[in-house]
Amino acid sequence: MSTTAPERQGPGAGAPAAAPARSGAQPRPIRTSGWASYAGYGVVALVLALFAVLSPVFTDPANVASIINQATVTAIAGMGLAVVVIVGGDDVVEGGIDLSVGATAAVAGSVAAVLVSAGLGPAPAVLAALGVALLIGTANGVAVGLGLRPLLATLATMGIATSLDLVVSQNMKIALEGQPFTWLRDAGGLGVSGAVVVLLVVAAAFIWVFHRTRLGVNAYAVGQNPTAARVAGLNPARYRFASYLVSSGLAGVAGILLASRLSAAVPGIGTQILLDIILVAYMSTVFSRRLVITIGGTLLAALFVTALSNGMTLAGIASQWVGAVKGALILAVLTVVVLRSKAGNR
Amino acid sequence: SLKDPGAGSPASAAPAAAQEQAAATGVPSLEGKTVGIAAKDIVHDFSRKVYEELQARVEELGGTVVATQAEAKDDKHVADVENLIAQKPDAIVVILGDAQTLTPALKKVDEAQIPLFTVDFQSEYSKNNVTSDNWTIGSTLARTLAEDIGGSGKVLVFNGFPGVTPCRIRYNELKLVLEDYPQIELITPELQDKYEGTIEDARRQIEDNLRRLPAGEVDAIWSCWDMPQIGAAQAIEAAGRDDVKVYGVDAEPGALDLIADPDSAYQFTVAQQTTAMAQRSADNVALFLDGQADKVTTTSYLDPVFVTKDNVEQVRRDLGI
Amino acid sequence: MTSASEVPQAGPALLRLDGITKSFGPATVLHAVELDVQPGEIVGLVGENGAGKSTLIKVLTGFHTAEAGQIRLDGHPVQINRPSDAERLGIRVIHQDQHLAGRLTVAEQLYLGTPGARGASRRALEARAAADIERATGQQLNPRVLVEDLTVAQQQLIQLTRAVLAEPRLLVLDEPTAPLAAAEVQQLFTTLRTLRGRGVGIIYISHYLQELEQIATRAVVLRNGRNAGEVALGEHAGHGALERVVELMVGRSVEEFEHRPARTARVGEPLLRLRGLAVPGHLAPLSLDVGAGEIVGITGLVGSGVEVLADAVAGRRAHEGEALAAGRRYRGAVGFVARGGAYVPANRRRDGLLVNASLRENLSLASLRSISTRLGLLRRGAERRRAAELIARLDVRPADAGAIASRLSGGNQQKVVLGRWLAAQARIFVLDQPTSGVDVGSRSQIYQQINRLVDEGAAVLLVTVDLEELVGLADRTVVLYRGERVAELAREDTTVDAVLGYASGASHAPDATQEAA
Amino acid sequence: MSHSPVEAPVNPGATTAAPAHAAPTHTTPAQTVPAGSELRRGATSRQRGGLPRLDARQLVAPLALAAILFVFTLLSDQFLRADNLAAVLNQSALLALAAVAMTLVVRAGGIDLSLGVAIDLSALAAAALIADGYYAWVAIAGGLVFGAVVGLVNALLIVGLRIPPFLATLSVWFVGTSVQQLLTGGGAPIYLSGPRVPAEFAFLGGTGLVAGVPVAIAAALAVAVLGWALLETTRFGRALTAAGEQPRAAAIAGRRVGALTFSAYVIASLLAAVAGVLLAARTNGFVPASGQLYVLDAIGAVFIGATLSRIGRPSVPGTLVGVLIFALLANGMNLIGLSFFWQGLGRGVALLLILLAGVVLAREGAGGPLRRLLGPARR
Ligand SMILES: Nc1ncnc2c1ncn2[C@@H]1O[C@H](COP(=O)(O)OP(=O)(O)OP(=O)(O)O)[C@@H](O)[C@H]1O
Ligand SMILES: Nc1ncnc2c1ncn2[C@@H]1O[C@H](COP(=O)(O)OP(=O)(O)OP(=O)(O)O)[C@@H](O)[C@H]1O
Ligand SMILES: [Mg+2]
Ligand SMILES: [Mg+2]
Repeated sequence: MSTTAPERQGPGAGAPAAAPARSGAQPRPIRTSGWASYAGYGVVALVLALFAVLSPVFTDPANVASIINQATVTAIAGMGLAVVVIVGGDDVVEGGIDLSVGATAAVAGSVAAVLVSAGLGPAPAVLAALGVALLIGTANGVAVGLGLRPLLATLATMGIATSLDLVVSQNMKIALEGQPFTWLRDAGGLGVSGAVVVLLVVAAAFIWVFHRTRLGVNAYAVGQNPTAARVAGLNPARYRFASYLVSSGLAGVAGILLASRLSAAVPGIGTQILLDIILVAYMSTVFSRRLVITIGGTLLAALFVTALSNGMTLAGIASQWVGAVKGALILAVLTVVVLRSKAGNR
Repeated sequence: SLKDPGAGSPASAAPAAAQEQAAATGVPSLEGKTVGIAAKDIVHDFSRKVYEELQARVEELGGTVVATQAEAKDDKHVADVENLIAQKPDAIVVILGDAQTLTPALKKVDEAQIPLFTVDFQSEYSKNNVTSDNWTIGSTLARTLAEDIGGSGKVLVFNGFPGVTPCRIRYNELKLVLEDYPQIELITPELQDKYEGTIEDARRQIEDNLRRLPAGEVDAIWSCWDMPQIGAAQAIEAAGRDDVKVYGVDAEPGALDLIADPDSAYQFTVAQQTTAMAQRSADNVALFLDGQADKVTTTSYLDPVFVTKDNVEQVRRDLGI
Repeated sequence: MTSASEVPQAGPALLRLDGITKSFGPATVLHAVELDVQPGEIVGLVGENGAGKSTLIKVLTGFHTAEAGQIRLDGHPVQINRPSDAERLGIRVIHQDQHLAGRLTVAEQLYLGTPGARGASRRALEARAAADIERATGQQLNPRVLVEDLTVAQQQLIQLTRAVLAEPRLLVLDEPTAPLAAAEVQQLFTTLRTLRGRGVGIIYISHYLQELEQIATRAVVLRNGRNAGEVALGEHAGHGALERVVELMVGRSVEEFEHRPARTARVGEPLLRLRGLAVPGHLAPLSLDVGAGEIVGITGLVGSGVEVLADAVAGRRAHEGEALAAGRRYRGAVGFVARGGAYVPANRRRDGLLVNASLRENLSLASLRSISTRLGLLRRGAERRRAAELIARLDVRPADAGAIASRLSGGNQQKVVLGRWLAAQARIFVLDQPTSGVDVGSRSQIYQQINRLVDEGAAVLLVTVDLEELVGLADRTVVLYRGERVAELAREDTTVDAVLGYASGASHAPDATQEAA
Repeated sequence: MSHSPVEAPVNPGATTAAPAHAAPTHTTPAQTVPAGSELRRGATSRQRGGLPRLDARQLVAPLALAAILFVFTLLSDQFLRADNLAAVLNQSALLALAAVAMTLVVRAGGIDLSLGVAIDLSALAAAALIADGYYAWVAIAGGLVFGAVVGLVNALLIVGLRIPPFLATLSVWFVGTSVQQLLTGGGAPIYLSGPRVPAEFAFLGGTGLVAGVPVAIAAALAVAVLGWALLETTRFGRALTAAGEQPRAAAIAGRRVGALTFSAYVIASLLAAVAGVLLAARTNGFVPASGQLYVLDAIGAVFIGATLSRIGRPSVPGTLVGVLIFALLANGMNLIGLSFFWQGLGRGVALLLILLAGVVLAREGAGGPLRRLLGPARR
C-alpha cells in the first residue's frame, strides 16, 4: 500500500478531493426512504381503522378518553423501562432490562396506601412510596454496577419487591382514598383523569429529554456502545445507574396511579402488569425509523395495546380470543418491522 | 381404535341437564337488548360456569351479549367495565369483583344510567345481586371441619386471597366458629394459594409441610376454594398419611372426584347452584328492563349445597356436575 | 513534506512518559517504558502484536492507571486518572477499535459528549457536521446517515474529525490505516501534516512501516513491553532504516515474502469460477476464474466493490450471476463450504473467530464431520490430535488448544481461522484482508501457509487493500474501480504504482486482459 | 434481543468490547527467538503461563448449594433426610426438565418465554386425550406433539421471520394462553380421577418407579443426560453452540445456523412437553396456565449455572445446580415454616447474593474476558 514516497504516488494521491470513489457507496440517510419506514404506523392505523368500522363507539371522545385513561399505568412504567433499555442496550440477555418494574409499582402503591390509612398525609405518603421505589432502583443500579446482568439482577429484585409488597400489605387490599388520589382517578375535565395529566407531563418531559436534547443522544450512545460513550467522555456507569433510578421512580409513580385508579393497593398486582409494560417498551421500536426503543413510541404502543383490548371488547370479540388476537397482531407488526429493517439494511 | 376400552367412560356427564326450565315461563324477552357481562375471572369452575350460563340464558331470551373477563386482574376488571360503559348496553352484569377497587367504575355505570346487576358481589349500585350465602357457606365449612376432627387439633390454612370478598367472608366465618372451639388452632404461617399453577404449587407446599408437621401436628387443611385442596389431597395421598382431612368450596369436578374416592383425604366441599344463579341473574335483567323492577329483589340468595363423601354421588346427579 | 527540523526542538518536550509500568494481574505488560514527543512532531510507535502499544496509550489517556512512572506535559508532571483528564489536557486518541455508537447519525456521533454542540438545533448540527468533516478530512459524509451503515473507513472519518475539532495538543492514532485504502491513507496524512504544522504532537501506531517512513520523524520500538530502541525516519533516516525497525521489533530480521517464481505455468483446472457475478449497487458483473495452484488478487478503493465481493463469492450476500466451485454451482455459505470453499472474513472477531470458544472448538468448526462418528458423536481424541497438529503447523501461540480465542493476539487469531479451513481440507480460499492488524512475524507465517496451500493445489482469491501483500503474493491482480473491473495485471506487471493508478481511477486500461472463460 | 433484526454485531463483546478487554492477549514472552525454531516452541508451550482453568467464580454456585444444605440442616431436622431430599428431587423434576430445555435455547443464543405455554398445551392435550378415553400412549404422543407445535411456531417466527426471540416467544405466550382458553371452553380444568386414568398414565404420575426412582426424577435425569450429551458430545451441540454465540461466524464456517436454531426451539419445546405430560399425570389433570410457574425459575437456573463455566456458557450440569438451589431453598423455607410473605425475599436475596458473589469474584480473580461475559450491558 505504501512503500512509495509521496512523489511516487499515483496522481490520485496528490489530489485528495478526486480520489475517493464513493459515489456508489454512500449509504442512505436514516432509513427514511420508501413506505417501509412508516409500516409500523401503517399497521397500527389499519387496526384502529378496522375497530372504528366495527364499532361506532370506538371513536367516541368518551371512549378515546377512557383508552388514554387505561393506558396511563403501562405507559408511564413502560417509559421507565424504555429508559433502562435505551441506556443499557436492547439485547435482552446482556443489555438493559428491568423485570422489577411491576413489583416496584405494586410496592409503591401498597406503601402509599398503608401510610395513608395509617393517617399520614398524602404528600408524605407519596414521597415515602417513591422513596421505597427508588430504594429498589438503587439496589438494581448497584447490582448492575457491580457487573451483574440486568436480567438476573432485576429478576432477583423482582422477587424481593413482590415479597416486600406482601409484607407491607399483609396480603390485603388496602384502600387508597382521599383528595389527590380521587383527583388522579376521576377529575380533570373532558372525561380525562388526573392520571392522564400526570402522563402528559411525564411523557412530554421524557420525550423532550430523550429525543430533543444532548442528554438523550448521550443516553442512546451509552446503550449502543458503552465504550464509544466512554471514549467520548461520558460515564456509562453513571447513566446506567441513573436509568434504574428513573425506571423505579416511574414505576413508583405508575404504582400510585394504579392504586388511585383502583382506589386500593392490590397485593400481587405487580406480576400482572409486568408483561404489558415489557410489551409496550419493546414495541416502541415499531415507531422508530432507527429501530430503537423510544419514549414516544412507548407511549404510542401503550395506547395501541390498550386500544386493542378496548376495540376487541367493543367489537364483541369473545374474551378467549383477546390474547390470541393481541399476540397475532403484535407479531404482525413485528414482522413488518423486521422485514423493513432487512430491506433497509441490505 | 386409539381409545382404551379399559378406561372409564368420557368424563363429562350431560352438563346441566336438569335445568330449572320452570323459571323460563313468565320471563319477558330480551329481544333487541344488549347485555354487557364483566367477569372477574374464569379460572375456576364457579365463575366460568356462571359466565357461560349467563351468556347462554341472555341469548336464549333473545338478547345480545358483550362478554369480558378480567383474568383475575383487578385493573383489567375495571377497564372491562369502563369499556362496556362506552358501548352503552341496556344492562351490565358483573360477576364477582372487589367492592373496593370496582366501586368507582360501578359509580360510572350508575352515572351512565345503565342498570347494574351483580353475581356473588355486593354493591351499592347493584339493582340485584344473585349470590350464595357466603356466611352460611363459611360457617358450615368451619363447623363441619371442627366437628370432623373432634373439636380439637391443628388446621393448616390456605389464605392467599384475603382480599377476595367470598374468601374474606369464609375466612372470617372460620375464625368466628373456631372461637367456640378453643382446642382448635390455626397453624402459622398460613399458606399462599396462587392463581397460576395452583394445584401443582399447593401440592409441593403441602408435601413440604407434611414433613414439617408429622402426625398429630396437623389434622385438617382449609381453603376458601377447591383448587389448592386438590393438590393438597394429592400430596396427602402421596405421603401416605391418613390423619389429615381436606376441606374446600366450589365443588370443582376434580374435588368431587376426590371426595367420591373413599380413600381420599378430601372430605367436604360446597356446591353453588351456578346454573340457577346465572339464570336468575339473566331473568332479573329481563324483568327489570321490562319495567317489572318491583319483581327484582336487591339480593337473590340461592342455597348452597353441601357435599360430603356420603352425598356426593347424589349431588352430582342432582346438579349435573 | 515539512521538515521536522523546522519545529523548535528546544524547550521541554510536549509529552514525556517516564518509566511507565503496568500489569494486568500477574502479567506485567509494560516495563518502565519511555516515550517523548516534541510539539509538531510525529512519532511512530511500533511493535509486534501484544508489545504493549495500545496499553501504553491507554495509560496515557486514563483508561488504565500505571503502577509506576510519570507523565509530563511541557515538563510538568500531570495526573491522568480517567479519560476526561486526558481530554482536559488536550490529549486525543483515535483508538484501534472503532468506538462508535451504531444507531446514532453521523452528526450525533460527531458531537457526542462535546459541550459546544449543546442547544443547537438538529438541522444546524447536521449542516455544521458536514462542513466540519469536509474541513477536517477533505472528504464528504452525509451527516444524517446512521453510523452503523457506514464503512469502517467512513467511520474513521468521524473519529478523525472529532479529534481535529477538539484542537488537541497531542493526538494519538492507534493503527488508523488498517481499514483504509491507499488514497484514503494519503488523505489522512494530509490531515496529519496540517495538524503537525499547527504544532500538534502526534503519536502514530502502525504495522505499516512504509507509512511510518512517509509521515514520522522517528520510530519508537516496543518489544515485550520494553523499549527496544529508536530509529530515525523521514529526512534523517539512515540507510535501511525500516529493516532496522523490523529487527528491533522482532529481535531478528524477517523475510516476509519468499522469492518465488510465478506460478501461472502450473495453474491447474479452474476451481472457482465467477460468471457475471454482480451485486446491484456495488459491483458490476464480474467474470473470473481462479485455478488450482493460483492466487488471484483483487483490490480497489472503498466503494469499488471489493468490500462486497468476498461476501458474495462466499455465499454470504445475495448476488446476481453465478459462482461455481469445482465446476458446480453452489448456494449460500453452506453450499460454498460443502464444495470445498473456505472464507477468511475481514472482520475477524465478529465473523471469523468464535471469540469465547477454545482454540479446539474454533479449529473444528468447519470440519465437525471428520471428527465425529456416523451418529454425530464427536471423537474427542481425534479432535485433540488434529488441533495439536494444526497448532504446531501454524505455530499458534500459546500452543494450548484449550485456550480461549479472545485472549490470543490478532495474528494468532487469524492463524486459528486459517487453521479451521486447513482442517476442513478446503481447496478454494477466499481471503478477505487476511493480515489486517497482524504483526510482521505472524504475517509472514500466514503468507507461508498461503503459499504452501497454493503449492498443494488450492485456489486462492485474495481480496486485500494491502498492495505489498498483493505484489508479494498474487499471480494475477484484478483491480476494481467504482464496481467495475478496470484492469487485470499479470504477476510481472503488478506493481504498487500500477495498481494504485488503476484503483484510484488515474489510469485507464482497455479491458484487454479479460481472460477467456 | 440477542438476535437483532438488523445485522448488527450479535455476539457480546465481539466487536465493540471495552478497550480494556478488547486487546488481543499475547501470553508468549518468548518472541526474541527466530520463528519456527525448536527452542522457541519448547519455550512457549512451557511458559505460556496457562489460562486459569478454574477460578473462584466457578465455585460460587456449588458453594451456595453447600451453604443452603448446611444452613437448613441446622435449622430443620427434617431437611437432611433421605425422604425429604428425594421429595425435593421429585418436586424439582419438572423445573429441571424446563430448565434443561431453556439451557438449550440460551445456548442457541435465544431465550424462550413460551416454555410455559408448551408445558401447558402438552399437559392439556394429554389430559384431554386421557379424559376422552384414549390409550395412554396416544395421550403421551398427543401431548408431545402439542408441545412441539409451540416450538415449531417459535422457530418459524425466529428463524423464518427473524423476529427477536424475546418478542417472538412473548407473543407466543400471549397467543398460547388464549389457545388454552379456547380449547378448554374458557379455561375449564380437566380432572382425571381414579378409574378414568389408565395405569400407564398413573405410572407416570408418581405411582411408578424406574429402577427404584420415581418416574419424574428418572425422566428428568434421562433428559438431563441426553441434553448434556447432545450439547457437549455431539456435532450438533458443538455447531449449535457456535451458532448461538456467533451466528455469522458459524454461518461462514458452513454451519446451517437457521436449521440449528430452528431445531433448538423445537427440541426445547419437546422437552417442555415431556414436563407437561408428567405434569398432567402428576396433578391428574390440567389447569390452565400451570406452566408459567417454571419459566422465570428456569431462566434463573440457567444463568446461575452459567457461572460454573469459566466463559459463562450455560450448561446442563450448571443448570441442574441452579435448579437444586431453587428447589432446596423452597423446600427449606417451607420446612422451617417461613411465611410466604418472606419467602420471595429469601429467594431473591439468595439469588442476588449468589450472582453478585460470582461477579465480584470474577473481578478480583482472573480478569478481562470472564468479567466481560458476566458483565453488564455490553453487546
Ligand atoms: N517475496 C516478496 N515479494 C515482494 N516484496 C517482498 C517480498 N519479501 C519481502 N518483500 C518486501 O520487504 C519489505 C519487508 O517489510 P514488511 O512488509 O515485512 O514490513 P511492513 O511493510 O512494515 O509490514 P506491514 O505491511 O505488515 O506493516 C517490504 O517492503 C516487502 O514489500
Ligand atoms: N485488560 C487487559 N487485561 C489483561 N491483559 C491485557 C489487557 N489489555 C492488554 N493486555 C495484554 O497486554 C499486552 C499488550 O497489549 P496491547 O494491546 O498493548 O498490545 P499492542 O502492542 O497494542 O498489540 P496490537 O498490535 O495487536 O494492537 C498483551 O499481552 C495483552 O494481552
Ligand atoms: Mg494495539
Ligand atoms: Mg508491509
